[in-house]
Amino acid sequence: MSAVVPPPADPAAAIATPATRPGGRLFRLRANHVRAVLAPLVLFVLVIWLWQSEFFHNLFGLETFAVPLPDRIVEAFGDDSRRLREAFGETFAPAMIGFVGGNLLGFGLALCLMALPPGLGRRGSALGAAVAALPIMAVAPIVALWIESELWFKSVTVIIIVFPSMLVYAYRGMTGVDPTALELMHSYRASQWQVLRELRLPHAIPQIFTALKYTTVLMLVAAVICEILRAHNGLGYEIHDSLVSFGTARAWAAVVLLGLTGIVMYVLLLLVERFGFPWALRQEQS
Amino acid sequence: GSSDDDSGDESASTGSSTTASTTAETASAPVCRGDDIRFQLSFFPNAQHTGFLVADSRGFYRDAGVNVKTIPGGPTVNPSLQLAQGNVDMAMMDFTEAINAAANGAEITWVGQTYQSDPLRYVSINRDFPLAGPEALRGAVVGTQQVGELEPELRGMLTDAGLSIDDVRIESIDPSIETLLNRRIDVLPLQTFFHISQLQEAGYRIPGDIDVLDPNELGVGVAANGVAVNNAFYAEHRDAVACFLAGALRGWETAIEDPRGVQRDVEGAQEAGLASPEATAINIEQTIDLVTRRADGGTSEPLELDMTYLDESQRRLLEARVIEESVDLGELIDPEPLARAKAAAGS
Amino acid sequence: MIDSGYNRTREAMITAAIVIGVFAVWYLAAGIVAAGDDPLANAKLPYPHVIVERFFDDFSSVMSAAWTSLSTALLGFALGTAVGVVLSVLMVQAAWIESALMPYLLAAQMVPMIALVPISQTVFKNDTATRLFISAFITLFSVTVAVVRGLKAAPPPARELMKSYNAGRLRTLRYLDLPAAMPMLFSGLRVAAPLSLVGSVLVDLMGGSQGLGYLMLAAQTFGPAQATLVWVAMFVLLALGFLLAQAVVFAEKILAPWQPAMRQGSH
Amino acid sequence: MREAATVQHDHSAVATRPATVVATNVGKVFGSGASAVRALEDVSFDVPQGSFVSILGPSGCGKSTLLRLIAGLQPITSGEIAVNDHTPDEMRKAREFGIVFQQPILFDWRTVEQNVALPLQLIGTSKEERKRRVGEMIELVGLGDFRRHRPWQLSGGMQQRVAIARALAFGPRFLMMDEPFGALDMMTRERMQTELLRIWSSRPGTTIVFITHSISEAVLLSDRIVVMSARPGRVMRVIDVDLERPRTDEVRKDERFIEIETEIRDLIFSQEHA
Amino acid sequence: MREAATVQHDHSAVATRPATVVATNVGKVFGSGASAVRALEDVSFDVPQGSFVSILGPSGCGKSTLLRLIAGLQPITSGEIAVNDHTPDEMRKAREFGIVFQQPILFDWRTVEQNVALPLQLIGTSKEERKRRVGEMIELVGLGDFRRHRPWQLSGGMQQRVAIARALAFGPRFLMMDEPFGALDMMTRERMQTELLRIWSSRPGTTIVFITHSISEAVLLSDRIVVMSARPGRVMRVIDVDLERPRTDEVRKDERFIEIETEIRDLIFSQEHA
Ligand SMILES: Nc1ncnc2c1ncn2[C@@H]1O[C@H](COP(=O)(O)OP(=O)(O)OP(=O)(O)O)[C@@H](O)[C@H]1O
Ligand SMILES: Nc1ncnc2c1ncn2[C@@H]1O[C@H](COP(=O)(O)OP(=O)(O)OP(=O)(O)O)[C@@H](O)[C@H]1O
Ligand SMILES: Cc1ncc(C[n+]2csc(CCO)c2C)c(N)n1
Ligand SMILES: [Mg+2]
Ligand SMILES: [Mg+2]
Repeated sequence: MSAVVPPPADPAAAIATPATRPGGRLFRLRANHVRAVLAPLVLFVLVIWLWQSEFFHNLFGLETFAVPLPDRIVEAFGDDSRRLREAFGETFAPAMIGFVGGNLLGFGLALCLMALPPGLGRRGSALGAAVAALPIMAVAPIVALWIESELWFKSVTVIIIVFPSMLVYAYRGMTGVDPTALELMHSYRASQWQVLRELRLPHAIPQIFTALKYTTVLMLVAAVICEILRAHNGLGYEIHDSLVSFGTARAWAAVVLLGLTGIVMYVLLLLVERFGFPWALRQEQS
Repeated sequence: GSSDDDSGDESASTGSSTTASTTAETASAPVCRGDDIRFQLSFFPNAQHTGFLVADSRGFYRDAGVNVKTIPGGPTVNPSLQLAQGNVDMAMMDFTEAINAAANGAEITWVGQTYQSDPLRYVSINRDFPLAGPEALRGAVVGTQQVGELEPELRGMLTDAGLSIDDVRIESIDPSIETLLNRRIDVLPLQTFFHISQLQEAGYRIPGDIDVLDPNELGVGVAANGVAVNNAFYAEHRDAVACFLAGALRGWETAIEDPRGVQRDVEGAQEAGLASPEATAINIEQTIDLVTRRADGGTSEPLELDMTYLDESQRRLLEARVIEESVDLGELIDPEPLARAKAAAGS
Repeated sequence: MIDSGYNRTREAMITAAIVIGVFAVWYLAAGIVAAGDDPLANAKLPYPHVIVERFFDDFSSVMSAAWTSLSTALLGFALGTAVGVVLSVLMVQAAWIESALMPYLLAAQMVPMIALVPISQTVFKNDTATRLFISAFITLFSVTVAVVRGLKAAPPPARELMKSYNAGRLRTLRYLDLPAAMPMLFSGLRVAAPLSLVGSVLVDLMGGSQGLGYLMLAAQTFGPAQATLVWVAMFVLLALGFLLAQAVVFAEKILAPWQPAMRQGSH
Repeated sequence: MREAATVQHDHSAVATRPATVVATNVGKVFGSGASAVRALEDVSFDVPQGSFVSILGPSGCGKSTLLRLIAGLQPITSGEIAVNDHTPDEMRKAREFGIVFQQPILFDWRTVEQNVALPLQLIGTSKEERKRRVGEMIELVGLGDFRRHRPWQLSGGMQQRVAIARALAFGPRFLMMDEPFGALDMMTRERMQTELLRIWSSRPGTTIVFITHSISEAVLLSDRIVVMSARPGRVMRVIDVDLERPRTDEVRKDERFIEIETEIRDLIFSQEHA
Repeated sequence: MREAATVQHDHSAVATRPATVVATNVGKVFGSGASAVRALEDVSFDVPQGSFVSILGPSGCGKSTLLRLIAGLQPITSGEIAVNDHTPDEMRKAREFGIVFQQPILFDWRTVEQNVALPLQLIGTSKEERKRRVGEMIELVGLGDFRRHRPWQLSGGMQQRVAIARALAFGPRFLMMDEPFGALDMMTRERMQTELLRIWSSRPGTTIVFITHSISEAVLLSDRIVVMSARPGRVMRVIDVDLERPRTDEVRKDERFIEIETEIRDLIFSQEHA
C-alpha cells in the first residue's frame, strides 16, 4: 500500500523563498519594532523638554519647589547617589520578596479554591479580592506590631497587598477553560494535577501574566507606603523625608528611580511572556 | 516675605526680646466682610488645635468677618507644602517646617506662635533606662518622630551631656506610642498635648512610672506650633489674616478661661470615639499650658510672637543642621496682623 | 458527572465548616496573645467579640464613614474603569502607542500619594475633582492592564471574519474585541472594585475629614486604646470590598454569561 | 439528490463568460527560515462571472489559504489576484465577499439569531429587514427551534449551518464557502445543496467559490472545478463541467457526469503514485 | 478504496459476540424548563466486543451526545449504559476510552508532536516508547513534516489528523470517533480508513464506536450500524453488516453492500417525508 497522503515535500521546497517584494514581511516587522522602541523615546524627550521649559508648570500652575525641573532631579541623583542606591536596596529587597511570596500565596490559594465546589470557589475568590480593599495604611501598622525586622515587616505587608490580584486572575484563568478540552482530559482520566499542568495552567498564562504585571506596581507602592508609615528606611522614607524638608528634587529622584524599576520589571515580564509563551500572544500571522 | 511690612521689621531683625504686642497700640483694626480662608490644621483635629476649633464652632471667625474652612491634616498631609503651593491659604505647622520651607523658596509668612514652649518630652518606661539626666541616654535606643535630621532637642541634650550621636542608637518612628509600649525602643520623644493621656490610659502613672527629660528645663527647646499664611493670599487679604487671628485669639482666650467649658468644642471636631473625655481633658490642659507658659517659666498671651524664642530656635536648628543657612526672620515673620487683631479685640 | 456531586447542602456545610474553623483559630490565637502580659494585645489581635462590640458602640460614626468611603469609591471606580477602557482601546490600536504610553502609566502609578495629592490639588484647584482623580487613578491601572490584554484575546480567525465584512476598527472593537475582552475585563474589575475603596480611603486621608480611611488612620495615631476601632474599620472595609467584588460577579453573570466558567455545572 | 436544482440559471458555456476572479502565478509562503511552509505556488486560474467554481484537493494543499487570498484576508507572497479588475482588498472593503470559513467561528456572546444578524448589522440593514432575512435564513438551515440558543448548545453540524445562514443572509456578490457541508449528514447536505443552488439562481450575478472534498458534490454543483495538488499547492487541472442545468439527481447517472467524476478521481489518484 | 483492509480480523457473526457496550432506554435532556432540549430518548442498542459499530443520523440527532454518555463524560438523564458491566465513569477512570471529538481540540501550547504525546504522557509511558509511538502515528497521518508546528499553523484537515493520531497513539480498548474523517479529502480519507482498520486488527479486542455521515463509509467499515432519527434522537434501526472481511474496494460493488446502503438510504429519506 503506497502513501495516499502527499509524499513528503522535497526538502528544498521547505526552505523559505525570499519575499519577492522588497517591502515584504521582514521589513514590516522591523519597522514595527523600530517604532515600538522609538515612540516612547521620542515622547520621553518631548516630555522632558516640556517639563524643563516649565511648560507643565505654567499650564498647571505648579511651583518648582513642588515639582522640580528635570535638571535638578538629575543633580539630586548625582548628589545623593550613594544614599539613593542604599535606599533602593532597602526597598527593592522586601518588594521582591513580597512579589514572589504574594504571587505564590495567591496562586496557592487559587489552587485551594479550585478544590472547592465552583459556587464556593467563586465566592472565595471574591473574598480574596476583598482583601485588596484593605488599604496598605491599615495593614502596615498592624503587621509592624508583630514583626520587628524592617525587612520582614515590609515583605509581609507587600505579600498581603499582592496576593489577592494573583488569586483572582489565576482562579479565573484556570476555571475558564473550554469544557470540551476538559472532557478530553477526563477521557484520559487525567488526575487533577495533570489537568492543572497540561490544561488549566497553560490556559491561564495570559491572566497570570496580567496579574504579574499588575503586582509589579503593587509591590513597589506597598513597600514605599510601609516606609512612609512605619519603617524608616528605603526610597519611601527618602521621599517622605525630602518632601517634609522641602527637598523635593531628591524626592523626585527617588520617584524616578521607582518608576524606572517598575518599567524594567514590566518589560522583563513582557519579554518572558513573549519568548517563553509565544503561543499565548499569537497575533494574526500573515 | 512681607516686604511691604514696616512695623515688624525692626523688632524682628534686632533679635531683642521685644514681642509683637509692643506694636499693638499703633496698629489699626482690620475690616473684613466675609473673606474666605482655607485653614489647614497640622494634624487630625485634636486638643492641640483647641483655640482654633473653639473659634470655629462658636462662630468667632464669623464674628471677626472671615469665613474660615478648617481642613484636617494627618500623617500624609504636609501643611508647609500645601501652604507653599497655595492649596490652602493659612496653615498650622511647626516653626521648624516653616523655616525649612522658607529656606527652600516657599513664599509664606509666619504670623502667630501657638506654643510658647517646647511640647516635646523624652520618656522612658523601661526600668533598664532610668532617665535621671541626659547622661543616661548613653547606649539607649532612642526614637525620633521627626523625619529628616535629628530633633535639635536630642542633639542639644547629647551635647550637654558630653555625648555624641554615636553613643545612642536612633530609630525613626511614627507619631504613636505603640513602639514604646511594644518595648522596641528605650526612649521616646512624646508630645505633652497628645501622648501623656495615652500613657495614662495604658496604665502608667505620670510622673512615677515614667522618667522624663524636659528640653525646656535643659535649655534645648525649640519653637513648635504656629500659624503661617501664603504670601500671595496675604498680599490680597491683609485684613482677612488679621481678622482670622482676631477670631483665633478669642478662641484661645475662651479656652484658657474655661478649659472644661471648651471640651465639647474639641470633641465635636475630633472624630467621635477617638479619645475618651478624660484623655481630651488632659490634652486640653496640656495644650493650654504650652500656649500660655514660656520656656523660661514666664507667662505669655496666646499666639504671641516671642522673637527671642524664635531667634534662639533658629540658632538651634542651624546647630543641629536641620537647616543649612539662616533665614531672615524679619522676612519670614510678620507681627503686624497679630497686632491688628489685638487692636480689633481692644476696640 | 465530572466535577459534579456537589450540591447546595454540601456547599453550605463546607462554608459553615470554614467559617467555624476561622473563628476557632482566631479565638485561640487571640487568647494566646491576651494571655501574655502585652499592653498591646488588643491592638495586635483583639477577640472577635471585642471588635463587634466596638462596632456597635461607634455604630453611627462607623456607618457614616463607610458610606462616605463607598460613595467616593463607586464614583472613582466608574471613572477609573471608563478611562481605563478608553486608554486600553487606544493602546491596542498600534504596538507603538502601547509602548509609548505604558511606561508613563506605570511610572505614574509609582508616584506616592503623598507627593501626588498636593500636586493634583494644585492642578485641579477643586476638592471634589481631586478626590475623584485620586480614586479613579488607583483603579485605572488594574483595569488598563487587564483590558489591554483582553483586547488581544480574540482568536485570529474571528478577526478574519470581521475583516471579511470590512467591519473597520470601531466595529470590530464593538462586535468582537470588546466582547472577547470581557473575561479579562471582569478579572480586572474584580481586582479594581475593592481597590477603588483603597483609592477612596486614600482620598479620605488627604484632606477629607470623614471616611473609613480617616477613621482608621486617626484611630491609629490616637493611641493603642483606639486599636479596636482600626480593626472595626478594617473589617467594614473587608465587607465592603467583598460586596463590591460580589457585585462585579453579579454584573458579569448578567453582562457576560456566555463564558465557559459560567455555564451550568462547569467549574 | 432528490429534488435538487430544479431552478433556472444562466448556463451559457462557462468559458465564454467574462472572468471575475483572475489568479495569476499566485504564491504564498507562511513563516520564514527553516520552518517556512510554501502553501501555494504558481497558482493560476480564473472564475467566470456568475459561475459556480469548486476547488478540490488533498488536505493541506492550500485551498483555505487560496480562499483567504481571494477574499483579501491575507497578503499574497507572489503573483497577483484580480477580482473584477480590483485588488482583493478593495473588493473586501466594498463588502463583496460572504465567507463560510472551515470552522464555524460563531460568537459565544451572541445567540444563533444574533450571529446570523451580525453582517446585516455591520452593513446597517434596517431592523425589520434584518429580522425578516435572519428568520428566513434560520428556517432555511433548519434551526427554527434554536434561534435563541447559544453556539455551544448546538451540535457541530448545527453550528456549521449557522455559519452558512450568516453568509447567505448577507447577500454578497461573491460567496466563498470552505467545506460548508462537511459536518452535515447526507440528507441535510442534499437539502442545503438544493437551497444553495436556489439562492444562487435567485440572485443573478452571484459568483460562488466552493471548497469541497466530495468529487460528486463538486461535479453536481459546479460550472468549473479547480483540482489542486499538495506541497506546495499547485493547480493540477481546471475542468469545465458542461452538464446542463438545472441538474436533478438523475444527472448522477449521466454518462458525462461519470466521465468527469472518473477523470478527477484518476487525476487525484495519479498523484498517489507520483 | 484502493487496497483497503487487506488485514485479518475476527469476523465471526457480530450478533454472536458478547456485548460490551449496552445502552438501555437512554435519555438525555439539556437545560430545563421551556428551553430544555431532549437530545436523546429511549435509546437502546449494544456494541459487541471487539466490533466496529457506526452511528449514522441527521445533524443534531444526538450522536455526539451519545458518544459522550458512553465515554462517561456527561451524566445520563434516564436509562442506563453499561460498558463491560461497569458504569461508563468507571471505565473512563480505567482509561479504556480513546476519543476523537468532532472538533480537534488541540492545545496551542503544544506542538503537533507534543499534542499527540499528551495521553501517553498522562498515562506515564516511558520516554522512548512515547517517542517511538508518537513518531509512528504522526507518519501514519502524514504529518511528518509538521511535527514541530503549532496547531494554528495547520489546515483544518491536518488538525483533525493530529487528533486522530492522538487517539490512536494511546492504544485504548475503546476507540470513540466522532466524524474523524469529516474534514479530509477522499484520498486521505481512504488512506485513513485503511490505517484505522489495520490498527484495529492489530489490536484484537479493540472496540470502535464511529460516528459518520457517509453511509458507504459506515457500511464499508462496520460490523453494525445504528441509524438514528432526530428530535428527540432515537434509534431507528440497528443493522448488522454481514459482509466478509477483509473488505477490499471491490466490496462496494458487492450486491449485499449495495443492498445495505440502499436500505439505510431509504430509511433515512423515509424520515424526510415523515
Ligand atoms: N497561519 C499559518 N501559519 C503557518 N502555516 C500555515 C498557516 N495557515 C496554513 N498554513 C499551512 O499552509 C498549508 C495550506 O493550508 P490550508 O489551510 O490552506 O490547507 P487546506 O487545503 O485548506 O487543507 P484542509 O483541506 O485540510 O483544510 C498547510 O501546510 C498549513 O500547514
Ligand atoms: N451543552 C449543550 N447544551 C444544550 N444543548 C446541547 C448541548 N450539547 C448538545 N445539545 C443539543 O443536543 C442535541 C444533540 O446534539 P449532538 O451534538 O449530540 O448532535 P449530533 O448528532 O452530534 O449532531 P452533528 O451531526 O451536527 O454533530 C442538539 O439539539 C443540541 O442542540
Ligand atoms: C499629635 C501630633 N503628632 C505629631 C505631629 C507632628 N506631625 C504632624 S504630621 C506628621 C507626619 C509628617 O507629616 C507629624 C510628625 C502633630 N502635629 N501632632
Ligand atoms: Mg482548509
Ligand atoms: Mg456531533
